[in-house]
Amino acid sequence: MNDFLAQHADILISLVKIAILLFVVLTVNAYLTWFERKVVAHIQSRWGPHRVGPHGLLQPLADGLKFLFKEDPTPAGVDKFVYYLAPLLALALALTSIAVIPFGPDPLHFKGHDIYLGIVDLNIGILALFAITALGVYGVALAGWASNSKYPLLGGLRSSAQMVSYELALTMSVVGVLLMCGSFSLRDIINTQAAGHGLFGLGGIFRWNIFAGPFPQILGFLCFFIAAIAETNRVPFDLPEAESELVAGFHTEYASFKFAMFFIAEYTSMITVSSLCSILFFGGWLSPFPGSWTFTHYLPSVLLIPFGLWVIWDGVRYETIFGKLILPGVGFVIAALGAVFVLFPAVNEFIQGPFWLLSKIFIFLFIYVWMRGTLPRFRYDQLMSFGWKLLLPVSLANVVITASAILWSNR
Amino acid sequence: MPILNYLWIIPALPLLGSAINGLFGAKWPNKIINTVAVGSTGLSFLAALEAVREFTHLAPENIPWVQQYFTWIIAGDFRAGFDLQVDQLTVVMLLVVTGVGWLIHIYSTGYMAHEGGYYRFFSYLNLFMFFMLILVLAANYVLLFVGWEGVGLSSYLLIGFYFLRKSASDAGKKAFIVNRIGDFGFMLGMFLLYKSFGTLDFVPLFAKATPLPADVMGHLGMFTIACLLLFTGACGKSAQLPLYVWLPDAMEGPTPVSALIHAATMVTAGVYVVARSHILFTHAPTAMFVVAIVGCATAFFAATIGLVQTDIKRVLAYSTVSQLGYMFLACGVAAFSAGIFHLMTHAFFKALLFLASGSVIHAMGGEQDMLKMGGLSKKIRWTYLTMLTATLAIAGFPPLAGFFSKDSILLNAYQSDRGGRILYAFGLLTALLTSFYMFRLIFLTFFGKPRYDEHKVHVHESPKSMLVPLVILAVLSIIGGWIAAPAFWGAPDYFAKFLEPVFAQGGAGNAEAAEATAHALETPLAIVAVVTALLGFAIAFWLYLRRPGKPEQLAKSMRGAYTLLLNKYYVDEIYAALIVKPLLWLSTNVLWQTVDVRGIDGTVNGIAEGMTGVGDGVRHTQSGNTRSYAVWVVIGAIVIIAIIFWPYMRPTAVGVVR
Amino acid sequence: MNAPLVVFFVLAAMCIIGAISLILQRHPIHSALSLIVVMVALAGLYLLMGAEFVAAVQIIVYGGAIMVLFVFVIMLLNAGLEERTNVSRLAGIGGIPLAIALTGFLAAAVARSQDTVQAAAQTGAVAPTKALSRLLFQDFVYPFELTSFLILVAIMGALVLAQRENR
Amino acid sequence: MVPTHYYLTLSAILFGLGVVAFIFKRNIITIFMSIELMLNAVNLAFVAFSRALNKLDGQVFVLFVIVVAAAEAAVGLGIIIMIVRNRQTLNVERVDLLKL
Repeated sequence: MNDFLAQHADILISLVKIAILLFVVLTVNAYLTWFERKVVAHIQSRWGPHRVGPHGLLQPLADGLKFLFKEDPTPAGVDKFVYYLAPLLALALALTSIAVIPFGPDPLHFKGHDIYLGIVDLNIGILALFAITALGVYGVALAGWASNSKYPLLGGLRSSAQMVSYELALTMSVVGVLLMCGSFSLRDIINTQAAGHGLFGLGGIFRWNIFAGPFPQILGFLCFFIAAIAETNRVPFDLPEAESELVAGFHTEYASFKFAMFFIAEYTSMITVSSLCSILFFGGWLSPFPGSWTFTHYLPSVLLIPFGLWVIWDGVRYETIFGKLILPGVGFVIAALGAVFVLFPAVNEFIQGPFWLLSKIFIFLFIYVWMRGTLPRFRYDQLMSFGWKLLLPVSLANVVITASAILWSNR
Repeated sequence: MPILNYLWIIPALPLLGSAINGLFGAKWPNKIINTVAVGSTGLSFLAALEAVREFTHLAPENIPWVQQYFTWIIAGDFRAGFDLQVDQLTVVMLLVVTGVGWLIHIYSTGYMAHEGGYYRFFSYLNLFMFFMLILVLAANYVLLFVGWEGVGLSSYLLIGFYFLRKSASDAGKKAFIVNRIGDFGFMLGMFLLYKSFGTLDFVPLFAKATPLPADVMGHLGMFTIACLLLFTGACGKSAQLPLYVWLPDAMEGPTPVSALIHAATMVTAGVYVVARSHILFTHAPTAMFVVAIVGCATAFFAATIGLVQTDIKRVLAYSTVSQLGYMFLACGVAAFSAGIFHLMTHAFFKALLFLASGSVIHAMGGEQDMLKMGGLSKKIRWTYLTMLTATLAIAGFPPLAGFFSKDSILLNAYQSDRGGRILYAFGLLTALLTSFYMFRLIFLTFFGKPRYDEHKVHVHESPKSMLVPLVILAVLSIIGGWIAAPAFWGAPDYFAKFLEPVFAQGGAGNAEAAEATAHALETPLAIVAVVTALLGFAIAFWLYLRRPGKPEQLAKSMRGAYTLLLNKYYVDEIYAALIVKPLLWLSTNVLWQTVDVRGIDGTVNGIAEGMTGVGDGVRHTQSGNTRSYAVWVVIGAIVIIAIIFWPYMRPTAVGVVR
Repeated sequence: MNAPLVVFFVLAAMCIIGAISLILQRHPIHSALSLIVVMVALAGLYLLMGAEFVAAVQIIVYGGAIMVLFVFVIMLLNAGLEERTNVSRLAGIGGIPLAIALTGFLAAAVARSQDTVQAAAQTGAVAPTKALSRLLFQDFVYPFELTSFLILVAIMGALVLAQRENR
Repeated sequence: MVPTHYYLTLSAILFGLGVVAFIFKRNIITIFMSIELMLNAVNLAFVAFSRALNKLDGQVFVLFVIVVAAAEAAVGLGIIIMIVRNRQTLNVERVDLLKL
């Protein structure tokens, strides 16, 4: 047994990593729904989920249970195979795309194995990511087609057209970054951002691709982010599932768990896109401060401990008993984490990278939700003309300008 | 020496004028067109004069003066360049062409003033000048042939100038086709020369030819054949028997054209060529004899026809033919300088005659029939005087130009050792006829009582632009011959002297031989000639002024001869019957109906029908069913692969496949 | 039986099965899906051969664009089941043997060519994308530009064909 | 290391299957797909050779082939749409008239 483990340690390790990542991602997805509902609610000056658990914190669990135990009707005259294939495809691809994302710079040392954060580190990582995203269209399109019903079909048509056309802009907008970093591997991209020559020769945040010379990728970032939103069918590009027009678009005919799959797929791809944004343009796990400012390494704990204390205080004065019991515990855990970081410098150093990356991802997720809460939906022709006539040319221009700037800078 | 180095300017100027007028003249007023046309020719005349002036200062070893401008054709060891050459002969031709040409241009501005296509006319005329100058300046047969064909082209264009008139366009075609026959011979001649001498440039060719032995009489050597072929071409161009038929019809063109092309310059090109290649001819006595015979025959023959013609221009046309005959007679008896001399004088008085007749026609409002004229001498005095001068000149009255030239020709003919007497006799007879029909023309036109309706036609003298050239030419045709005059009182003949370097190099011994007996014969022969001329005058006077009814009686009394002459010996009809009809029959029945329709079309249609048959068979494969097409594609792919991998597919190789 | 070989056979099996199902399926969508499987498997094979870039392009362009276009058109035209008409006798009779013959020829050619190709085969190296791009943009730059023209023409052609003539 | 002729054989087989589909499918779109299948088989051969000969030209050619395939798909599908508009059928055996 042991020798088997010894032989195939790497396989085992990656299996374990996959399991952990899966768990984390799914949980995050669940709480992302809670987060979204809360934020949108507050934007619309409502309370949002508030009944299930303190601050509705258990709402995701309830939803999950509902998805699991709800009846699952299959509409008449659907193409069974494709009908079942579609959501699986969507979910599988979405989860796969997470796998190539590295979450931290330096490995954990465990029994002589270097365990990197992140499942695989392909040297064509970004290309692989795009490949997977490209296939992502099928989930939606097939779902729309297989449902054998008109609204889903329209949704499917729209989404396939939309995704194909925005994929171009998506890919093009990244080329600028690739030119500046000269590699497909996400890890290399981040590292070059650490080393690159920053704006005004400044360090830290100014070395991220968004600001760094020879040509700051602000255009590229805007194109990328917009196109990514379109790829993930989010507001304001959520025409495939436009409630007001198509009931629920391509997943109208899907119920319970198959619907959940689409749901999870969507949120997972949101996470993927956010992490891509932060990696490609915002220096991934790099800290915004110059390396010399070591005191900023205490920032995690400085944030966590007060937050934990606030949660405890809030729990103590919470109206329901349940809340009085749970919240202080959660708060204590958070504060304790902060304390640990302070006490053990090695741990603190280790978590710097993940901390920054996750916080950036969190910011982008918040932007997602924010837009969902505020922006109206495009009309279909507007969507198309925007994608083809504005986004694509701008990203192409970005490529050209960047290339010439690079040539000019190292002539 | 500027102009001699830039000889090309002389022909280039008329070409420029022609181009300008032809391209832009359509909208322009006549004044500008005149300026361009007359200006360009005038300038080239001046250039020619300057060239001659410089030529006279040339050292004799530089003569002939050859300028090579660029290589035109180069194939193997054959080179034909755009080379221009000047020697005494060229000088004479150059002066005649440019001078007379210029005068006639001036004349035309008056004559054509009220015609349509004014710019077209002058464009053609200048074009003709260009080609004619190329012809006389050319330093090799190829370039000469270019000019040769070019003048043919322009003459075709100008004869058919009133192309709306069918007769005019027919005449143009006729001229062109008849000339083709001659040109064919000319080309064969050139080929033969190139084959035997390896060059067509005059200087080296003649240099090579001179030392060679001459062909013996009556034996067809290379020289003889080449010369006969060249002479065929000359016959075509210069309207000799049997190819003269186009010239009378050519009178359909405007009168200045008849004057310039069909009297003064182009038709003399044949004579020029024979004179130019005299070295070859002197090596071919047979050919020379033929030339003499043909020339003499033509002279007499044409003169007889001229007797009865009533169309004023036709009379002149036949007279031209007969005068050309004289020139060839001269060449035939190796009196080239005499021939060229007559060429020059003839250019003067014949051009004058035509222009004057043109003036008459102008005055009569387009009437050409002499029987409808008469008594014009008072009304158009200047025309009358000038025309009278020309007539006296051509009839050979001393001391006018024609007297000297014709006289020297007759003298040389008389002296020539082969059938000289007969040639002389015919020449004399022709002279008689000539003076007769010329005076007949004068009397019919200018004397007697008017035979036209005075009220319809109001006769009027022509404008200055027409009269001035007439006067100038009249003066020329009076004094034109005097440069040869001294021969009478034993002094050397200047003209012959001038041309001697050209013709002496042929080693034409009879030139010196003539000198001896010349003086003995000179006077008596001259007297005989004058008497003949007077006789002709007397007959004409008697018939047409004293007894106006007489000619009809004569015509009645010898009707056969009269009608024969009136219909020009039925030559055209004979040609039509002997050549044209068979050709037509051949091409219609054999070439068209059999070869083309049955043979070629049959083949083509047969192929087409075969294809149709095949198509009917194969059509069924095109079922329109895409899947079947797919199968066909696959079959094709298999075939291709099989071919490519054939070496691998050989049974020997199969063993290796595992 | 080393690992690459195993992977190869798995992927090859995927390819062949996909191709066969492309033939057997009666509904265009299913055929399209089978073709997508084939393409993905091929991309895997390219990866196995170390042609990462080509593999990625294979999936992005073929999988993500071309096949999407197919699916899109199928959905747009709402294509139904394929009707098995048999108008073309030629295809009915000659089809199978011809295809087999063709495959046989090719396979035979390959088998014959193996020992020659085999020699070099051992040095099969991983293709660095940089080298590929260098080749593409230096040695093959004119063909590359020509393909861009081709694309342009194709776009215009597609527009002309697909637009409804508004009369 | 997988011997090259494995790849080549596989590509030959795929090509053959493509031909079979090309002949036996009646649906225009499917026939088109079978053409794409053949193209892919050829690409496989290209890549295999480029690996075997250790030269990248093969891969460049694959890229070109893919581009051409994309262009072809755009135009071809446009044509198919036209056909369906005019004939209301996707079955090639029903589209055997030059004009309606």
